[in-house]
Amino acid sequence: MSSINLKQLFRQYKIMALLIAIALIWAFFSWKTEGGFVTPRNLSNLLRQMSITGVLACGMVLVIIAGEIDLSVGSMLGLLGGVAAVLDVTHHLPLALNLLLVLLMGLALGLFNGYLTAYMRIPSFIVGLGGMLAFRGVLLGVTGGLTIAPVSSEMVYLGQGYLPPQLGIALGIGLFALALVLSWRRRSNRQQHGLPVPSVWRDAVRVLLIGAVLLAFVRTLNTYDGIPVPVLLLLALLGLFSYLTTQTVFGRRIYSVGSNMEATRLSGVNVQAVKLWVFGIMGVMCALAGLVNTARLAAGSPSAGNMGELDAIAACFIGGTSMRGGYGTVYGALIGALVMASLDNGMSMLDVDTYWQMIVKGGILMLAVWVDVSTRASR
Amino acid sequence: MSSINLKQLFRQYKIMALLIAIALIWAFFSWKTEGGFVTPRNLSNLLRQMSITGVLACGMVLVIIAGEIDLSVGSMLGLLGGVAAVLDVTHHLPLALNLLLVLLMGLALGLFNGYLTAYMRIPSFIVGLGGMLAFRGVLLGVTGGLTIAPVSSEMVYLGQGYLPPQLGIALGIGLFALALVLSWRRRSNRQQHGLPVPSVWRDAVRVLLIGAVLLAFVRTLNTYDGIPVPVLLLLALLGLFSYLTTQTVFGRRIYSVGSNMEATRLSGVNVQAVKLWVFGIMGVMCALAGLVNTARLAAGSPSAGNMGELDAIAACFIGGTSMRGGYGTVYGALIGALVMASLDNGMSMLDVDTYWQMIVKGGILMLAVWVDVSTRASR
Amino acid sequence: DAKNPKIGFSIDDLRVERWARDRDFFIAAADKLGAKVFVQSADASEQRQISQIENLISRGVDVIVIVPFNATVLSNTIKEAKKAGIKVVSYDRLILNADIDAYISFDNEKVGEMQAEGVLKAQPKGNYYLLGGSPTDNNAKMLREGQMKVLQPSIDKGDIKIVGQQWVKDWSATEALSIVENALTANNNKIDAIVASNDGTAGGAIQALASQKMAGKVPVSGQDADLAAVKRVIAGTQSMTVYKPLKLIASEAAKLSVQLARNEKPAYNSQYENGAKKVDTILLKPTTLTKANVDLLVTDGFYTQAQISSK
Amino acid sequence: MSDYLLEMQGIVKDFGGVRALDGIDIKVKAGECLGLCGENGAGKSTLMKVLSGVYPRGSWQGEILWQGQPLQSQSVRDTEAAGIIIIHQELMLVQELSVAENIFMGHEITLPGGRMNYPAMYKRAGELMRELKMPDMNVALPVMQYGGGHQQLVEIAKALNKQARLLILDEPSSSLTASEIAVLLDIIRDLKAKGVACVYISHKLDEVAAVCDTVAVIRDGKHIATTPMREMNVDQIITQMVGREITAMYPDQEHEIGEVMFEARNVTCYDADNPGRKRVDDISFTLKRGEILGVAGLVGAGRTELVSALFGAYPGRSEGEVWLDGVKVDTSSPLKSIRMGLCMVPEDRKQHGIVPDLNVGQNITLTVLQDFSRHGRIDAEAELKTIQGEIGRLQLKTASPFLPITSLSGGNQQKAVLAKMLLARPKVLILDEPTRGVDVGAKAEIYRLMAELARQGVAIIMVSSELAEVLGVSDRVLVIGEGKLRGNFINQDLSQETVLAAAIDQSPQNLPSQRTSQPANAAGNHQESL
Ligand SMILES: Nc1ncnc2c1ncn2[C@@H]1O[C@H](COP(=O)(O)OP(=O)(O)OP(=O)(O)O)[C@@H](O)[C@H]1O
Ligand SMILES: Nc1ncnc2c1ncn2[C@@H]1O[C@H](COP(=O)(O)OP(=O)(O)OP(=O)(O)O)[C@@H](O)[C@H]1O
Ligand SMILES: O[C@@H]1[C@@H](O)[C@H](O)OC[C@H]1O
Ligand SMILES: [Mg+2]
Ligand SMILES: [Mg+2]
Repeated sequence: MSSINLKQLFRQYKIMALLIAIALIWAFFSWKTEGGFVTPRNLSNLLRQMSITGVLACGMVLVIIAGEIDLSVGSMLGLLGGVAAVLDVTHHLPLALNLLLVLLMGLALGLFNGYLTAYMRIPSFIVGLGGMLAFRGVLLGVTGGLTIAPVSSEMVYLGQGYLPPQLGIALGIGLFALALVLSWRRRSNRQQHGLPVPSVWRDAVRVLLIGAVLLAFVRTLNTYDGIPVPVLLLLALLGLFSYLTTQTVFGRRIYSVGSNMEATRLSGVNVQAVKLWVFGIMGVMCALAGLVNTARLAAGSPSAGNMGELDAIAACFIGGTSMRGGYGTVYGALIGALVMASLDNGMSMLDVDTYWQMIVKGGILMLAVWVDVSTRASR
Repeated sequence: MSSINLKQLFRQYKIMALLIAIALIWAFFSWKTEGGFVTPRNLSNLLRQMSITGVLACGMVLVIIAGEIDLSVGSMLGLLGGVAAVLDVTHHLPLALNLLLVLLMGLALGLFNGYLTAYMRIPSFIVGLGGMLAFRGVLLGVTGGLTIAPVSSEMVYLGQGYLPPQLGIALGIGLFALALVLSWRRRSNRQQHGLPVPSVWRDAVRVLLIGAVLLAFVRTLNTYDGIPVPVLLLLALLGLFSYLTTQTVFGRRIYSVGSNMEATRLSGVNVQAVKLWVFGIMGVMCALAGLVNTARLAAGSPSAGNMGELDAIAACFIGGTSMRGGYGTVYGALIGALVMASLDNGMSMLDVDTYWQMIVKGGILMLAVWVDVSTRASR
Repeated sequence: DAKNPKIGFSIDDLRVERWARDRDFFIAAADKLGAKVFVQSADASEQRQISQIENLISRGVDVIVIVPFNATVLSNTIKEAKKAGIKVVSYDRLILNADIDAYISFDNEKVGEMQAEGVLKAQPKGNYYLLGGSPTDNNAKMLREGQMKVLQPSIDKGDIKIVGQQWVKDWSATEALSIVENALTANNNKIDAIVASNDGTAGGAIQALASQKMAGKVPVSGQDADLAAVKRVIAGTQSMTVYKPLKLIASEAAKLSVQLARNEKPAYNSQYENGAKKVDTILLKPTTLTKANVDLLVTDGFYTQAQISSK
Repeated sequence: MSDYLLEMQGIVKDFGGVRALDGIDIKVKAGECLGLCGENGAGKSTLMKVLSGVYPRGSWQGEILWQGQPLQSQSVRDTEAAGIIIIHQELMLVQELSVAENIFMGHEITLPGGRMNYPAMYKRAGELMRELKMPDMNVALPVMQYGGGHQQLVEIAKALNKQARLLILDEPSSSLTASEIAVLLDIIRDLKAKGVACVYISHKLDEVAAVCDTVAVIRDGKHIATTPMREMNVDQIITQMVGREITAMYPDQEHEIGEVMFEARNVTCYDADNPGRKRVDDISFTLKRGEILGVAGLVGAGRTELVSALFGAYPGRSEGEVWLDGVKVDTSSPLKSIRMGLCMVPEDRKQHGIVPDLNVGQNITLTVLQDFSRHGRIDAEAELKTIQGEIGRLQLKTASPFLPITSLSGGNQQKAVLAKMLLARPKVLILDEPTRGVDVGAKAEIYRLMAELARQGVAIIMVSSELAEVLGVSDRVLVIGEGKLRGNFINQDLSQETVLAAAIDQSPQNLPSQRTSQPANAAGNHQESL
């Protein structure tokens, strides 16, 4: 009886299973490291360590929802990060201009991938594979195989800087206020259209829950230096992409294209344009990830981002994105990235033999997804 | 007009476009190396160099047709090759027993992957990713991170040996006879069921063409030492798997499962068993590839097979296998592997800079597939 | 604490044979000195290495010993370590642009020179093929510099000719095998010597030579004294390898770390400029290893006689 | 021993919180044909999926007795072994495999060593297709080369090939034309004579009346009544189904027909795989404001190709011009067509209609999403309001607009697809088989809707294989045969025979007395020139 209820709960809140998986992983590591795992310092580390995969996963989840895949992101990240380093170290470009150029270049490369996939009809797997090789090749050419260092301290701030605690608190309060306003607006809008309005206490509980999470988040990170800049970026992307996927026309079309491209096309949607832009966004995410990476390394390295695509894709799948397209969430992908980062971080803290680390990580990945799959409705 | 006819030709013989791509690549390299590329010796090299990816691609194409993917094959190859080396170097096991054990182990690991995918419903991408880590971890554990060498000369024969020229000729004749008999049998079976029989000259041309290809193949390789053992293996696999996919019930079910799993299940087919065995076969292919790899290197190395999965998957897609499952051919996958090996071989003969190699290879991959896609029927 | 210091050992990639041995020797030596070692392997990923060093910092180790995958990308992380009062030692590969406390190594350029010399001695004239290391490994370039330093005079004299050069991705033996197969074909087997940058890639090259029945006739260099390579040196298919007494570097490094943790003064014998400062350095001598002096490995306790002579 | 072959007792089936079946009892004797009737979403398909093992034992309650014994089955395989064979409402074919391979799926004829015996299977498949009066079908070709109607016949052949003791046909006729249905009904009669029992589900009640011995009606998952057919007529079935009488199936055609607003000129479509072959051959016609144009023809005549070419969705190469309100318009893609006010509801609901991962509401608003959005942001409440309006207007049966579209019954999915295109405010609306799988009540509703749209000045092109429907609602009828225009009739006193004759063959030897074709002006029919 209660097991059925639990299952139903899982089905309704699909992310539950994953959150529980994370809770278990964290509990285990905290126990084993005698609390070392959950210190503010380590949590801050953990979040920074997941930031690059997280940024990539934000873009990748859109690509996968749209029924495609992008294997070139690791190399593209490397290339764009490398270009940023060259612009900074060799040409001493001001940071803002550098950012702008690199982001534009990311957009252009992404759109190029998208064009090949959507308009030239080359399967995205091959486009990605080609790009993986070609972008890495260009990177080797650009850097001459050398690591470009040291980058300016402004750029390093992007990867290693922290938000001053006061600003962090202000941010927390701001977000809480936003949640309040949105809830309010939603209620009044429903009323206006004569739709049933959820009871006040439900909305209140929701908002309070959000407040509690925000409080815990800001306090923990403020205990150790403040909110790291890349984590802030990730937070912003989470908000932006959640909004994009759930609230906008473009977002809805991404799901629709991935679920049934032909039916979508017959409904008068320019499916090729949708795919094109999804890849464009992926390119911008690569640029952001590349910048953060270069900032974290304080250098542009010819092997940066190697295998980054696998981590990003894995994060999406762990987070419940469907392999066939049409289904997935941004927060799921980020939780997936968090699961992977937690495993890496925890095991490296536990001083397990490398080969055991690999075995255990492989096993736990499967276990986590299995829990998720088996509690989901069987379709 | 003639362009339409050409297009039609391409459509009917889908592999044409790829063969032409190969011809162009070969022509270019021959020109650049002043004929060095097409010497019997280099062709022998080329075929040996593609053998490992080819063996993997044989299994991978089934997996992809069945609508799944297997990312663990590189690590599995490494593991099984490593185990073979350990059994040979440390335990001095006789070759036959060694082979048997390693193949069985491959089967077991493959079935394990299949079980997780088909019965536990863990997406194969995740199973593969987990396996990629876990198998590599076990390999590191087994070898202690050391390269295991030197393996016995019997084992080296598997990777570096040649079939004596006389045997090669006998083989060629045997295959030609087989083609004759099969053509004949097909005609009589059709006759028996009252179906229209293709005209004699068409069948004759077909058989003669096969004969010509066989002749060229055997002669070329015999000019240089004979048919290499791994190439022989590849040939055998090509025959076996073509037979499996086109002639057997199991083979047809692989397509059917990949194309429409629900309809197949409702027709009373045990779809889970089909997937299970497809992964089992993939495991055996990993064992074979691992053996050949160890034999070629005369050593078991802890990093063997790294990224091997990408090459195998790329070969399948270049060879026209559908990303969504349900469509693909074994010979296509092998031609895909040949394209990639040709690029690697030709460029390393030309002594091109690494970064140019990567850029060119990436570009040509896309180009080859684009030619293939754009000449195919638009659906 | 100072009596039983905690040492973090962050290694580039345990899939390259020598690092596994370095690890074992290091742990053994540190154990004797009363220190506890936490080992991390980054599997050839700079991001992963950074994360792992961060984790070591938050675990509160006293010293971090690093074999960098990429020598140039660790300055931020090391800054954090220093902020936390942790000493940093650069092991085998010099970390650049960072405030590290010490460096211990064999001279890589010197290794490259030895490789070239070994091959040049066996084959003073003819066609040379250069098999480099991983194109993303800075160390590979230093080796190449050393090699060229020795080869250049002979090239200028016209005694030897470089007929080709390729970098081998991730030091992969399989790649090396294909590259040399193709090089032999392209040159009609007219290759008289191969300067390979380590033993793994040398293994691949020798397999390619073996299939042309040229193994043993063409000198091939290497480094690391991998067990497989030592066997080849004895069998005569590989002309030399560079023996870097790993036990020595590992135990010296362990001693150095413990001394740093206890604020004692280690015995440096050199200094290296790394872009940020002059780093105190302990430089160890590599040894050229040929058939003539393989016994050194046994007397040094690097391998047992049984290991070397087993088939 | 019971004299019933099959008894289902008190079957209850829930989906999540929704009760789809609520204690249903039905019985069938050997050699009997039971008609199963009910509105869309009544639970017919669900009941049959329970019976055939698609939903395994344990996921429902109640008892199934097979020859008086509890049916011990866990899967489709088990029920097939017992002799229960089902033809599903949705096509269950593997598109990449050949017709023969599909027919023998799971029951392949083999040679030693698990080899496919292709010649034997081709032969048997050919026989089956001939039995279904489809002698020209190439059973070695992939199924995807054939259109919906042909595929349905393959599905039937697949079932006939198995040794059925109870054959379940879940709307087998929805994509068949009259002559093919006649063949199907004959086959069912044959089977009955051989002692095979049948359960026949159809929204075409005259078929039920023609072939069934008993009819069971279910409504909202509850069993209403089981009655011998001879005590019933079609109207009584309808009354039991919907709980009220439906007075007029087809609305009065009192809408006003205006001037010519749409014109198709010389439309020709070439086969995608074989560019030498024409699927549609130089067809031209005009359409007036407020006019309903029926398009009739046999399966495979090329009607779908014609309309999809007009709409810009034809996959192969096509030629011809489309004129709307006196200007030549570019309809090279659905997007452009829809912008011009030319909309189409496609024939193949599963492939081209629904988007399975979107919910009911999201499917409905797919074409007009921008209308609820400002700066790209969707106004969720405004959207929901529109969705609810459409659901109400079309009486779409769903517990909530947030349910997955795949959880709706077939007929209700059709309504959702229809709603999607109606929202786009078409000037010209193309409906390809719009009432396929739709129950009588909803059909009447759709016809009423069409008339309503016509009254508002929308011109409608309706492709349909149901002649009665074509004649019931159209102002004018086009007849297509083998890709060519075979007739263009004003729908006054037009008889089914006339249309059929035009569709089947042109040659006078076959049907000399009924032959009508353009441009000849046969007496008795109002042949309009283009
Ligand atoms: N997988 C499912 N999940 C949730 N609800 C379902 C599912 N399948 C069917 N239903 C619901 O069960 C009810 C019965 O559906 P069913 O398909 O049996 O109707 P039907 O009588 O066959 O209708 P139609 O004539 O349109 O085919 C419907 O309300 C439908 O929405
Ligand atoms: N995707 C396709 N590829 C190739 N041929 C097709 C395709 N779809 C349909 N056909 C063929 O085109 C011809 C006409 O198509 P279709 O059956 O759709 O016509 P129709 O008149 O609309 O009949 P239906 O009642 O089946 O819709 C048939 O011979 C059919 O087999
Ligand atoms: O010892 C070698 C090391 O110096 C180099 O950096 O990486 C490869 C190893 O073989
Ligand atoms: Mg139904
Ligand atoms: Mg049609």
